[in-house]
Amino acid sequence: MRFAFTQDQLDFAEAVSDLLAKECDPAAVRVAWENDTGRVPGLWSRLVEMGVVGLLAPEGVGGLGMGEIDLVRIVYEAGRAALPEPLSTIAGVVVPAVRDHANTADAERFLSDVCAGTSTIALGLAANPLVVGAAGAAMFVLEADDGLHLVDPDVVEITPEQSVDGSRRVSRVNWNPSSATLMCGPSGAAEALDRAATFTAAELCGLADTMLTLTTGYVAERKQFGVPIGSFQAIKHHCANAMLAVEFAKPLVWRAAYSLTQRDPDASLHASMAKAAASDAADVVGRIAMQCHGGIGYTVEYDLHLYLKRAWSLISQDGSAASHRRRVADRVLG
Amino acid sequence: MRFAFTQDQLDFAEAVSDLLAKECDPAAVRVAWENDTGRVPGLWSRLVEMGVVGLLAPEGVGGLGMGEIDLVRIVYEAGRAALPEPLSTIAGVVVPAVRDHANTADAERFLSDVCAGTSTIALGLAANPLVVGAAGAAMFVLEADDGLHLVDPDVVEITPEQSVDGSRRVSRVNWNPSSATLMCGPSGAAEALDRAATFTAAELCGLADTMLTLTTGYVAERKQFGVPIGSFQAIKHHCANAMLAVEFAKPLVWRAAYSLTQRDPDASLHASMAKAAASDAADVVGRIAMQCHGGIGYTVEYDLHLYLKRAWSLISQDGSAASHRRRVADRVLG
Amino acid sequence: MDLTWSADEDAFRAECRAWLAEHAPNPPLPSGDTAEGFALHMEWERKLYADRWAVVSWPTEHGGRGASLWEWLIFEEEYYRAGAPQRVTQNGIFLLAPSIYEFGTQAQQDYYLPRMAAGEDLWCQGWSEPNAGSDLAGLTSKAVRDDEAGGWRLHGQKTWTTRGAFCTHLFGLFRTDPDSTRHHGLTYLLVPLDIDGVTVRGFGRLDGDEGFAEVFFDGAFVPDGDGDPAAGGVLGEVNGGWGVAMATTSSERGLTLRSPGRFTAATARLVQLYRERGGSVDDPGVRDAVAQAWIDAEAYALYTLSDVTGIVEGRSPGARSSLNKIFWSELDVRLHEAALRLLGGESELVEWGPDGQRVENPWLKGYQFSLSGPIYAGTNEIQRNIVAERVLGLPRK
Amino acid sequence: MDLTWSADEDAFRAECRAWLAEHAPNPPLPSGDTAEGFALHMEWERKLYADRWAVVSWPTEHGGRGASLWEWLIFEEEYYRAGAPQRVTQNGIFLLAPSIYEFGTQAQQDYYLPRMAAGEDLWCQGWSEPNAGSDLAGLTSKAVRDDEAGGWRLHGQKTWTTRGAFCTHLFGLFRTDPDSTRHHGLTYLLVPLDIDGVTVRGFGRLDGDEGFAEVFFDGAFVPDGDGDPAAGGVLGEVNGGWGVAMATTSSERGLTLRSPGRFTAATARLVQLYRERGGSVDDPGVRDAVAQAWIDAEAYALYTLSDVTGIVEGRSPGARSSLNKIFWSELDVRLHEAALRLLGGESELVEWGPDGQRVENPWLKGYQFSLSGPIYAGTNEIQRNIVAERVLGLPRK
Repeated sequence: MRFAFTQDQLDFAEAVSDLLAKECDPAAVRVAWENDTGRVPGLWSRLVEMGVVGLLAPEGVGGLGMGEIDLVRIVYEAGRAALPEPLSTIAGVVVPAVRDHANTADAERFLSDVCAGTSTIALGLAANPLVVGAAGAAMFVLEADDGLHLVDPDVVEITPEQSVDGSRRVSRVNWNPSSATLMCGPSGAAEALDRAATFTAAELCGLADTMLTLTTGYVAERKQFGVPIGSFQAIKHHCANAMLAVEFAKPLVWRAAYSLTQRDPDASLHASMAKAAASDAADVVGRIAMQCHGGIGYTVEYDLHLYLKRAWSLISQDGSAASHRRRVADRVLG
Repeated sequence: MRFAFTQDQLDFAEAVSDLLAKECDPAAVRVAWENDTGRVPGLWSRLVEMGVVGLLAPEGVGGLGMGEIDLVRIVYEAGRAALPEPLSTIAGVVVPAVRDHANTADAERFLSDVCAGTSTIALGLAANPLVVGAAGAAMFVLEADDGLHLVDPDVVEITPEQSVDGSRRVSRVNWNPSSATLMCGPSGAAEALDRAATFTAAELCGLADTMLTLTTGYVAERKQFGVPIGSFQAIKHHCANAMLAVEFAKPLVWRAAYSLTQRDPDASLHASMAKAAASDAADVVGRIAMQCHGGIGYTVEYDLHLYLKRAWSLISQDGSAASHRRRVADRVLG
Repeated sequence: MDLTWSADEDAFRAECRAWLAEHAPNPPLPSGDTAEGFALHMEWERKLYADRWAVVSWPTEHGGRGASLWEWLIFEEEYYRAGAPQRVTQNGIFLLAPSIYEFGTQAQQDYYLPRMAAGEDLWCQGWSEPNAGSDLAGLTSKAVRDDEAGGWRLHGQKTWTTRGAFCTHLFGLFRTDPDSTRHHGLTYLLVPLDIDGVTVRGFGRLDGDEGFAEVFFDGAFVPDGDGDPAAGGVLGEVNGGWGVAMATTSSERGLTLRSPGRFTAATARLVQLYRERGGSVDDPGVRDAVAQAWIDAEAYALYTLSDVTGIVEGRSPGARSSLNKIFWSELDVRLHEAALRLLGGESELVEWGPDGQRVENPWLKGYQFSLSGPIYAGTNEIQRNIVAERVLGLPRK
Repeated sequence: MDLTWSADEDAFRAECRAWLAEHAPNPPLPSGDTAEGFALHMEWERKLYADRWAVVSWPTEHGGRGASLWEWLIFEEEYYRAGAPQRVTQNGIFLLAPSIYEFGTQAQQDYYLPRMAAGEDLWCQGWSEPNAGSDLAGLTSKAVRDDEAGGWRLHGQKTWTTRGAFCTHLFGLFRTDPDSTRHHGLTYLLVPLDIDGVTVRGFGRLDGDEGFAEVFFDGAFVPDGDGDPAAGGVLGEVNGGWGVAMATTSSERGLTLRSPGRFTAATARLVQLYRERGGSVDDPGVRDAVAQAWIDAEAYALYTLSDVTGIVEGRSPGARSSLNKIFWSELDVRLHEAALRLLGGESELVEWGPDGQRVENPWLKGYQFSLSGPIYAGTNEIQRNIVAERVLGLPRK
């Protein structure tokens, strides 16, 4: 029994964190809000070089052949930086879905490209009305009633929409499922949702941590009535409540990733618990962060909103807290 | 438009409040916890004399012929004192049910007795698994699927149970409905539940107010760290939250009583809103009162528990907050 | 207790409703906190004024109808029910005007109030400063005496000035006694924004609008105010600004701005949204949340009726108005949260609605706006302190 | 990361489970916080001791099994799963024993620990006083030096002493330096309750049990403690009691008492209750509340695994253990609230259950007990201060 990351996992995550501290600071995220792609120029290839993107892909196609538990701490770091790249979707969901379910030729071709960073694949799960990064995707993994399909962009009609998070380029997609594109059945789709929920939960924990860090930093500095506002008990308790929410969400998220790695029969239940807790934590922390910042948090010149709006988007992505609690209830309560 | 009690109503309530301050102080309530009846010796006849018990009964049988809006502020005072008498049940529910639905002879006979204080009638609504004051009741008003029945004690099997509130003498009752005892149909029963919910809500507001008063008094006196604990912002905010809950429940309760008086078509909806808000308020205030009192609140030597345990009992009596919000949802949301 | 309206009040409501049905913009105007939106809103404000709906509770000589508080409530209820535009003139009408009525000279009243009602002068508030937010008494912007010119030279900076970039005038507090601290030695000044030495810089708000401004003062001159009001001047007494501001602030915190119609109308729309989407969203608790929001809005409306009854009968709510502010602001957040749950994965969309009827997503926009409620006009932390100390009598220290 | 148990650990679990299945009282014992219940509980404690289950993590020479922290977790999980009785010896075993291990002399360890394990000595804690609750450093009970007798004369009063009326010994803090204030000049004393000058008065608790006591000291004598431990004495250094107590307190606040098995077992019973009653109770939200409680208990269990991993590897949770205390105590309230919602109108019943199987209503009793969780061992308000100040680094003043 050991419930902690290995030193290797922590080192890998720290290396990614160091990269993001340099290449994905708030100024870089602001660039992604304004540019054509919603992404940070050059950053994806750095992540590809580090092996992060192909972490779950077999070594034979240029991946690292590692597991979800190795990736989850890295995705958490991506959340902390509000990384505006489709990391959790591609590395966490698309790669294992193609790896496990595409035919050998497709798998080899698409995974090689993804691991080499030469193309991306967009993901459309039934739980989400919107697809992120549809424009420019080389392929789509799309869910229909009969399972996951691997779909060519030529036959996907894309209608762009605008998200509150300027770096999220979301679209509605329209397409016609056919047996020719079917990659796997509903169980494969359910597994994809479990992975999506788990990695989105990890991102949300990272976002929550950064919002809390911004908040504790601000309230320790900001003075009113002659003292730092962080010395007021109401502010202290807000911050403690924020920490409580996120610190008790994280173990559920790490466990969900572990269960995916282990192909635990309860992996789906664990993913739902993780997403429910992380969505709630990010919501609570975001509310508290806004309140403790006062007016400054309500401006776009201050950085808080970059993390807050990402969190708002991800809170309902891949299933809301309520929907995942319903799944837990169905499983546990019958 | 005028949303306030009349001076007459306030004067009447104040007179009752004065009586209860003398005759129903915590020491008197403690007597009721320990004695055979769960009631304060002699107090019922004082309330009868004041006309409170027969307030809704016609003048012809010794009542005052007044309305629910006249009674509700008095029941609130009963709540403030944790009055261990079946006031809201008899004066608020049984009297109007018998008045409106019993045959003339029964109505005259039973109401005269009740108004004279010579007998009580116990109430068993389908919403409640327990009946208060069954032992010694001269008659029962009991709900079955087909409506309200006026039932003789001889044919009611009574199984006493023990409530957390020592002055509540609750029982399960077993009886067989027959057409001979039927007093009114389901709509009369529904009206009885609306009245019960409204007056219980008023009691809960009174209980909540007393718990808040005890709390603000205690925290202003109790010193820790060299200052009154009421000077700590966390305690201040607890108390403010308690007040918020009860102050925004009260208008709903007063309005529910008004609507009953007016026979407003929305009276049932209003009763549900009142009970939902008052149950939640009493719950919140009780929790806060316990927390702010610390250890002293956890003893039976201190008075808080007298009010707290009554509140716990009434929170689910005549429908929980959740069940009444469900009724509101069914009505408003379709 | 009497929860019925008189025949006159019913007639007044019918008149409001008919006028709004005919004139309220449909589709709704875009946000008034952008330059383009603001211009459209000003058209609407002029239309309101022309038909004497701009300031119903003011005397007729200032452009109003002399409406009672009850009629004002009715007007507000109908206004929100009609989905009519947010009032971009509200800071002047609801925050400044009560202080002008209470503290202004006759000349100030006669000059400012009709122009305000007509939308000729547009007022923003200058309370907050970079280091004086919740701690309003910590402000440092100063007005230095210029005896020769008979007035004051302003220096310093105000911020979080809503719609400051579009307004023509600012009202605010400035330190006139250089030796004073806290709430002493402050003066309430009325300042045209087009005079020399004033610079206004708009900046972006959370919801994407540019509705905030910083206002910099670098020696701008304001006369004493006993001459032509057009040049601005002092409202009330020199060094007596705190009292004037508190009157305004309590007006803001209290009843006036947060008419219950805003929340009953919002929950009515929430109920509609639930009927459209509640059956398809995977959220077993959202039905309860919508019912709760609906109950809360009713509670707030009734609480307000009770407050208005008290005011009409001479009982001021006093510090209890802090309860009011906490309740409406947190209700507003909860009701928008319920709406976002109903929107589910579409809640993040900036534009939303059926094809061909896309509008700025009112629930996302409203949610973002609602988050400012527990902060502005005295944070809810401070309001809870006020309830505890001034209403419940807990010790300050 | 490895969330599997070793073969040895599985075997240990099997041994626990088999023993508990055979011996755990069924029906459950009545509360141990009444005189009759306490006697029954002591029988159970002796049975535990006889088969070496009383103190599994202690060394074998003191009556334990030298179990690892992981094995201790397993034991606790099985203990709660079996619905075995609350440990009336817990204040000694979990609060005092860690301090004796850390600060006691060899003679004290050899004397007290085996007797404690065997239930021969029953310890209650003497922290709180009428005017020193949350503010433990404000205590005034004093121990006056008696050089002649070589010890201390005790004066003052302790209160909220759980099961004080049934215990044989008390451990607590007394002021030994009369000129000291706050946490200076206090000494941690071990006091037999049967000596002259000690009076114990039991008083009633919220839930109807008489489990609290006041303990009055009127010149009772305790020696220095370097002689025969049977007479009581000083634990640790004179005037160094605060450090000893804090070690004990952090042990109470931290992991030891609140084993996750308590909450996972309780939520398992809650799930069972939901299956029995969830379909008939008119409460659309209770299903969600039960699921949430279940998730929270899982989160707490995992959080504890993470803590234990850290402790085993030499990383102490430190002030973060306050997070732990807040979470389990509020989870405990929420899970019992969900249960009371399922009981609906029967939640007020002191006895409850199907005919012929009436027991003390575990959910009502448990709810009342849960309300003490956010209060004792440092109120959750103080725990939140600790999190904010010591973990998040916010300024104290």
